[in-house]
Amino acid sequence: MVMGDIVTGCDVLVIGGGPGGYSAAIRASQLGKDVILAERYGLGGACVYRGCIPSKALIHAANFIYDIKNPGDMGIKGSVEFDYKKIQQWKFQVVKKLRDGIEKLCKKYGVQVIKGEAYFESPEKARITAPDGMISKVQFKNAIIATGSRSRDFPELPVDGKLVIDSNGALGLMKVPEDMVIIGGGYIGVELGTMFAKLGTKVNIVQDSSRILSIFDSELVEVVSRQMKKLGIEVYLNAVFSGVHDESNKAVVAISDDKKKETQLKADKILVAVGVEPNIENIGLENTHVELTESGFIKVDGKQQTTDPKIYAVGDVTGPPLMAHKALRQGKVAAEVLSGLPGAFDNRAIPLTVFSDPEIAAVGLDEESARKNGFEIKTGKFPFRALGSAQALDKTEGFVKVVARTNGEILGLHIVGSKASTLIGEASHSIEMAAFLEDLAGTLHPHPTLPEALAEAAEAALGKVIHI
Amino acid sequence: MPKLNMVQAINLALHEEMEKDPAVLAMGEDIGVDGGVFRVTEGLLDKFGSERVIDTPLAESGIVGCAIGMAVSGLKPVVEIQFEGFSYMTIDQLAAHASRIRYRSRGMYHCQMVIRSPYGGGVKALEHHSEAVATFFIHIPGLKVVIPSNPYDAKGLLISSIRDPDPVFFFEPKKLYRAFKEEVPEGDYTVPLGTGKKLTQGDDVTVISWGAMVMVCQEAIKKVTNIGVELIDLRTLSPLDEKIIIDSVRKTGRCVIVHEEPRTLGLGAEIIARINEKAFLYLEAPIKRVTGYDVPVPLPKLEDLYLPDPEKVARAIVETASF
Amino acid sequence: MPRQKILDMSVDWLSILDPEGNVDITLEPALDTETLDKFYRTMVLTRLFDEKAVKLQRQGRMLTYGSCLGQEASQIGSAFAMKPEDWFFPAFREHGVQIARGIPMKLLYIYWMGSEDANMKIPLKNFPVAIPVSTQILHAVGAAWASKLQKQNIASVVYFGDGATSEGDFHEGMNFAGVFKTPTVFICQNNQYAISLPREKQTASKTLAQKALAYGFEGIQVDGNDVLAVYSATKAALEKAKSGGGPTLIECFTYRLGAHTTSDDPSRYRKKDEEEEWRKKDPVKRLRIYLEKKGIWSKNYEEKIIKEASEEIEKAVEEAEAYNPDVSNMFKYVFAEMTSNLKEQMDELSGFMAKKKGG
Amino acid sequence: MLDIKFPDVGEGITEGTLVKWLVKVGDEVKADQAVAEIETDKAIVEIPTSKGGKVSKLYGKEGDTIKVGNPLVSLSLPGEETGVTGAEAKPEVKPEVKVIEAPSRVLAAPSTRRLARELGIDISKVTGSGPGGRIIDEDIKKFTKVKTEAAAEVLPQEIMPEKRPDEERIPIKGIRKTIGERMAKSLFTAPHVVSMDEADVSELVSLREKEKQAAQEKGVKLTYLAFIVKAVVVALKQHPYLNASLDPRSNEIVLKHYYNIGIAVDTPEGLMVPVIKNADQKSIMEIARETERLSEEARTRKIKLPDMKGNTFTITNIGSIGGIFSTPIINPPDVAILGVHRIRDMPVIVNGEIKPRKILPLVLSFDHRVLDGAQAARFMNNLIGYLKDPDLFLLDVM
Repeated sequence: MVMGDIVTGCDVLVIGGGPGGYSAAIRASQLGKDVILAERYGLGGACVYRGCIPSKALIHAANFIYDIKNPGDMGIKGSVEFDYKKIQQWKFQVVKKLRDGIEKLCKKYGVQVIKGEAYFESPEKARITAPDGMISKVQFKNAIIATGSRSRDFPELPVDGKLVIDSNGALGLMKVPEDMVIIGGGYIGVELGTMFAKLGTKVNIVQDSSRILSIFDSELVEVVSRQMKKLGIEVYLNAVFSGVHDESNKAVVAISDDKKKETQLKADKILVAVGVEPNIENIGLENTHVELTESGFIKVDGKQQTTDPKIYAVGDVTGPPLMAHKALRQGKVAAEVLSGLPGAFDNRAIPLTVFSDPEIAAVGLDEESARKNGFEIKTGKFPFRALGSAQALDKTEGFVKVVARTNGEILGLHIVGSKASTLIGEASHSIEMAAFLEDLAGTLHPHPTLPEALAEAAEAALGKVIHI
Repeated sequence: MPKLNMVQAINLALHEEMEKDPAVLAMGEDIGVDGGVFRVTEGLLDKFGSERVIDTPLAESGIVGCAIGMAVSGLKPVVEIQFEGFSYMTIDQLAAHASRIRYRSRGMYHCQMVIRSPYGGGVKALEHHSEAVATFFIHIPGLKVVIPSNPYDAKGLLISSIRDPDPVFFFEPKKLYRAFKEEVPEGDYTVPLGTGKKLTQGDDVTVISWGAMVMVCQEAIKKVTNIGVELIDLRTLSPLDEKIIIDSVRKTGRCVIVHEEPRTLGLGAEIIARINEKAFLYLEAPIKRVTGYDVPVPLPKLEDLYLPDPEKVARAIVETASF
Repeated sequence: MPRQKILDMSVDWLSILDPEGNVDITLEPALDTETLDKFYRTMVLTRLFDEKAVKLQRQGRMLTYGSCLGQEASQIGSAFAMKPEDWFFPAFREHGVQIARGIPMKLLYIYWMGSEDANMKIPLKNFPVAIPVSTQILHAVGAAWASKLQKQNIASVVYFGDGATSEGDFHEGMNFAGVFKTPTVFICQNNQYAISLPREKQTASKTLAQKALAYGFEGIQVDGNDVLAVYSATKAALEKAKSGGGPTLIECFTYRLGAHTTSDDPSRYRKKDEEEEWRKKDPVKRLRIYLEKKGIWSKNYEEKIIKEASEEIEKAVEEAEAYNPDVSNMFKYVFAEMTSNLKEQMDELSGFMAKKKGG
Repeated sequence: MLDIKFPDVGEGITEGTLVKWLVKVGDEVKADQAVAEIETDKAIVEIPTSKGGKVSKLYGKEGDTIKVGNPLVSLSLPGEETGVTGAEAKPEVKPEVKVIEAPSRVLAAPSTRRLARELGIDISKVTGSGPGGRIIDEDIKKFTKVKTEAAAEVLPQEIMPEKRPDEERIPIKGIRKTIGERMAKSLFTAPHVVSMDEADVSELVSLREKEKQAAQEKGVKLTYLAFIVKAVVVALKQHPYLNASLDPRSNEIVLKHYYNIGIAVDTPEGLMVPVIKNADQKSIMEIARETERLSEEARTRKIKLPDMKGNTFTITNIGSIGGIFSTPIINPPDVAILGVHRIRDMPVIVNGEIKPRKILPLVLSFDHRVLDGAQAARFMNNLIGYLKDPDLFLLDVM
């Protein structure tokens, strides 16, 4: 007449189906483990639904439109119109294909996916509550927490999904807003601000500190700031939100800068992009021995183990840098370690990218932090305008900058310019392989292509560059 | 080869056997449209239709009684009784008729049928949903009683039970329904009835158990160091595999029996009797039983204290070994 | 004399308060404001008690639980027709009757959180919950029969579902009640489902009520979501029973809005629009409209009831969760005198627990 | 609730005396604050608490000896007094908290780092030979060899004579290694005492001559050893302390009511000791057959591990090769071992006259922690009595 609670046994319970989660689940299953993956919403997590993929798709569309409208003086005249709803549908198709792809992979490798919210009842047992309320109990030998992160709320401007939206909301808009105020000058604010500006929106960015994209080398950000001005984006630095009221059919945002100067900004939409916080609430951590770092992320060691010997944690929930590629790698490491293999997340370098215009990409230490770490360094800088291919592609803004120790060991590579996000791959590989300036300079890059700039920058640092 | 849990293994056995033999049919409460309250009969209705997968009215005696009529007319019904707590209503038809039709008709008629039922405690359920009633049925001559402790045996034993010409009560330990997965081959294989299985080798203490308690014993053995434990899973409670018990006890001279059924007249008592008859001189310690108590299974707040657990079994093994 | 018809019987349908709250004044029972307020307050309390139990289960603070959502009228209507001294035999879903009969909610929560100790303090004439389907029917007939033999002016009322009418015990109980004209009222809450089996697959009979005719007494089918109809029918049946008129079968035609239990998934066997149809016939909503017309119900009346009910429920849950059963209860209530074998096993267990705690 | 234990302070220290409590019940302590002073045989050590919290209990008083691993202080963790609402109180689980180390910067490619992990080497200790100190695979492999030699260097120079051409070096491994270890452990833990005697086995010799042929037909090589095993077992039944072992953990002498006799067998790899289980229930023929089988299996390395376990008393027959007496080392967990030597013709005075008699030298090594000389001697006299006229103990065996 009634079932009672039947406990399902498994080797590994993975909580969260984002990049960290699904890579851990599939890898563990490949290594012969009986894996259950619990995901609240959809496989692929924030990355596939409201992060990397949808934003890059829309940014690509916006760039495409902008480039046609501004062909430069190459003798090409273009005019373009677009149906933003159809672009959104195309974007959703991209998202759907990727999610279905991950679902097929899970099925192929025998990962049992349960839709629902997981909650630790003890260090060996968890409860998964499905959307319709049905509860299933899971007993596990190991668990991997991959619950990721969510956008941090801005107390003065609670997200209501109509006027005040977060990045997820912004990516889902069906109509390009006329006026948009963005609170927060981080990579989300800059990327989405640039995108909407290219689609015709009047964008104002409000940053409470003295610089936007503060984690990057200021020289890089300089180039992007110049281009943003050209796109008509107003950036208010050391500015703080002080209020909003309605006026006719638009909202008016009041901000004040450090000199108490008040400014009024019109806005159909206010995008709040003030950072992210880890999803560590109501998953029952208090019933386990998992401890957090001071900044509230889950404490893990190089093998992704938490302070609870049975439980691992991967991805954004373990702290910055909050990058999908870090999560993917950590997922595999966790799966290998708990299967007894000698995995470890010991990467020397994690590349960071901003899909602004032009793009920024960086890996390793910049000048400032290299010096702070006590290294004597030498640097080399090579501007794209001195590169044949850049000229041929009519994309000459930006430069490559290399930071190396005096003995030539490369500490950091920083790029701002066209396709920077693609060039950083080689830079990351160099640092990972502990390459020296000679190695990079000595590598033949096909001519004429943008990666040549990397070798040129290395030669500049060695004092033997010829093209500048 | 796929890894299956016990629910999936039994489901596979039903699908394959019904595919192979059109005379086999499944009947019981909520087994068709709902696929069974534990989803054990999932997918049968779509594949074999409502003539061979029958959602019956709510009447245990009625179901078993009709199944007897079907069995003697050449069909091979596999009846599901939703919970062992409701099996008492089947005792009249099983004890008075199904188990002795071959005997009464001197072989003219026989009753080839299987009664399946989820069994035993440990799932924090309501009254009548965590009982262990095997003794009632072991006592019925002419009725076989079978209980698997893992998915592989579950499939093999169920197929043997369905093909066995005499009635078989097939208990499924619900605590193990999804507890773990193991390799379960597709296609035809059987585990013979009436044979126990030695899970571990050891010369110091023989531990005899079945159903959900096998896992408890395996946990207990981990807690016990430097004692060679020989764990036997009976798999079939009636007819009893005497040989495997006697051989082992003759070797070790010490024996612990673990079952969740109440202590008095549990199968443990019968096993001790047989050992006394056939291996008395080999005994070096009194045989110890770790069982449910002689009380109705309490509701969940006290259920865990009622059931044998690894700690109780480990203590019993150590006491017997150092007698 | 050729073939001729020798038996011609019929079954009535009774409905007084329709889903929109309009009442048939010819059948409207004369109930004072205080009684109607008691009806409504208890039905709301039952629904909130029930919803709280399901919520507790979803948080892992309650074991598997069978909701009585949608059956408040057939339970409270019949309960208030009974006298305290009448026998009440529940199945396992009659939380509304238990609350109406004054059983403290704390005890109900203690039972459904997994301890039989709750039954120690439940007032007499309220038999403990019976899980095996239909078995309690025979007990009710026996109790009524005893009261008849002892010349007591009390009746017994037994509750069961449509599924129970297929069990042997139902037919044997009805037959005994008919033969010995026992003062028994059989309340069949036909909520259309026995887990996944719809009522039309449970029996070929057009109604369940007509089964009483086969055993020589009256059966009536009542709109189970109409508290007035259920009350009237039960009251009449009890009066007949206590005046020697014998048993009656009342089929309350209602609907199990929730799942069979918290481990059941109704979407596997019934459509959402069927549930929507029955939600329109909600027993609490129609009584509210009726009370509003009579000027009893108002917005803050509703808020007051809900506030009081919620507080009472929170207190009951708190006390229930604090309750820890005594291990010896497992052994004390098997026999009147504890046997030596049981004493031995109790000592064995407490010895084991002491050693385990000592580590 | 968290117990702070007396941590393992190293150098094999197992206990210490509690000199002074540095906190009292109710004190609020921060993580790593010292809570007690304990004197071990190395030094007076201050023991810190690993976690902050309120001291709720002190285990033991000043002057008590406290074993490593036992609880010293129990703390109630912050936020715990307020008690946790919700159904079950937080389950009282001993937290095994792991320390988290920060990743270090190392000049090596991912594949090299993985190789280091596979070989269990801390890569940060390896010096790279690549450009600018970059670590390459060879550095890792070389590091493993260096590590073992480095350990060797620790020995002072003069013990390690330089290698001489006329010396052949055979590494100690396999069975040789285990025998060495077992013998060293046994000798250095059990105070060995040896008592020697001789038995006149003339009767036994003639009995064996008579039975030898009959046994041969049954395919059994009837050795004296089989008779001796039987005699020993019968003697052991009267002297249980020789058929026992000492349980160091519980400090108890364990008398064994079963008789598994180990037989020392010389094999190419070295000494091995197969065990004849329940020798008291076996006939002399069975003992002979089993001894032969086990010795053969031992020599050909086919013997199964269980057949080398469970001995309660051991007999070593090395003497048959040579030597009059020896001092055999006890085969753990036994407490005694009987050395049997070659039977020789010796002149013996039998009621005043010199007679040629067959004399069997016997040596008993025993663990003086369990046995005294007197008990050993009484056992030897019994045994010698049986060997002197076999029908005495054969009767017992029928």
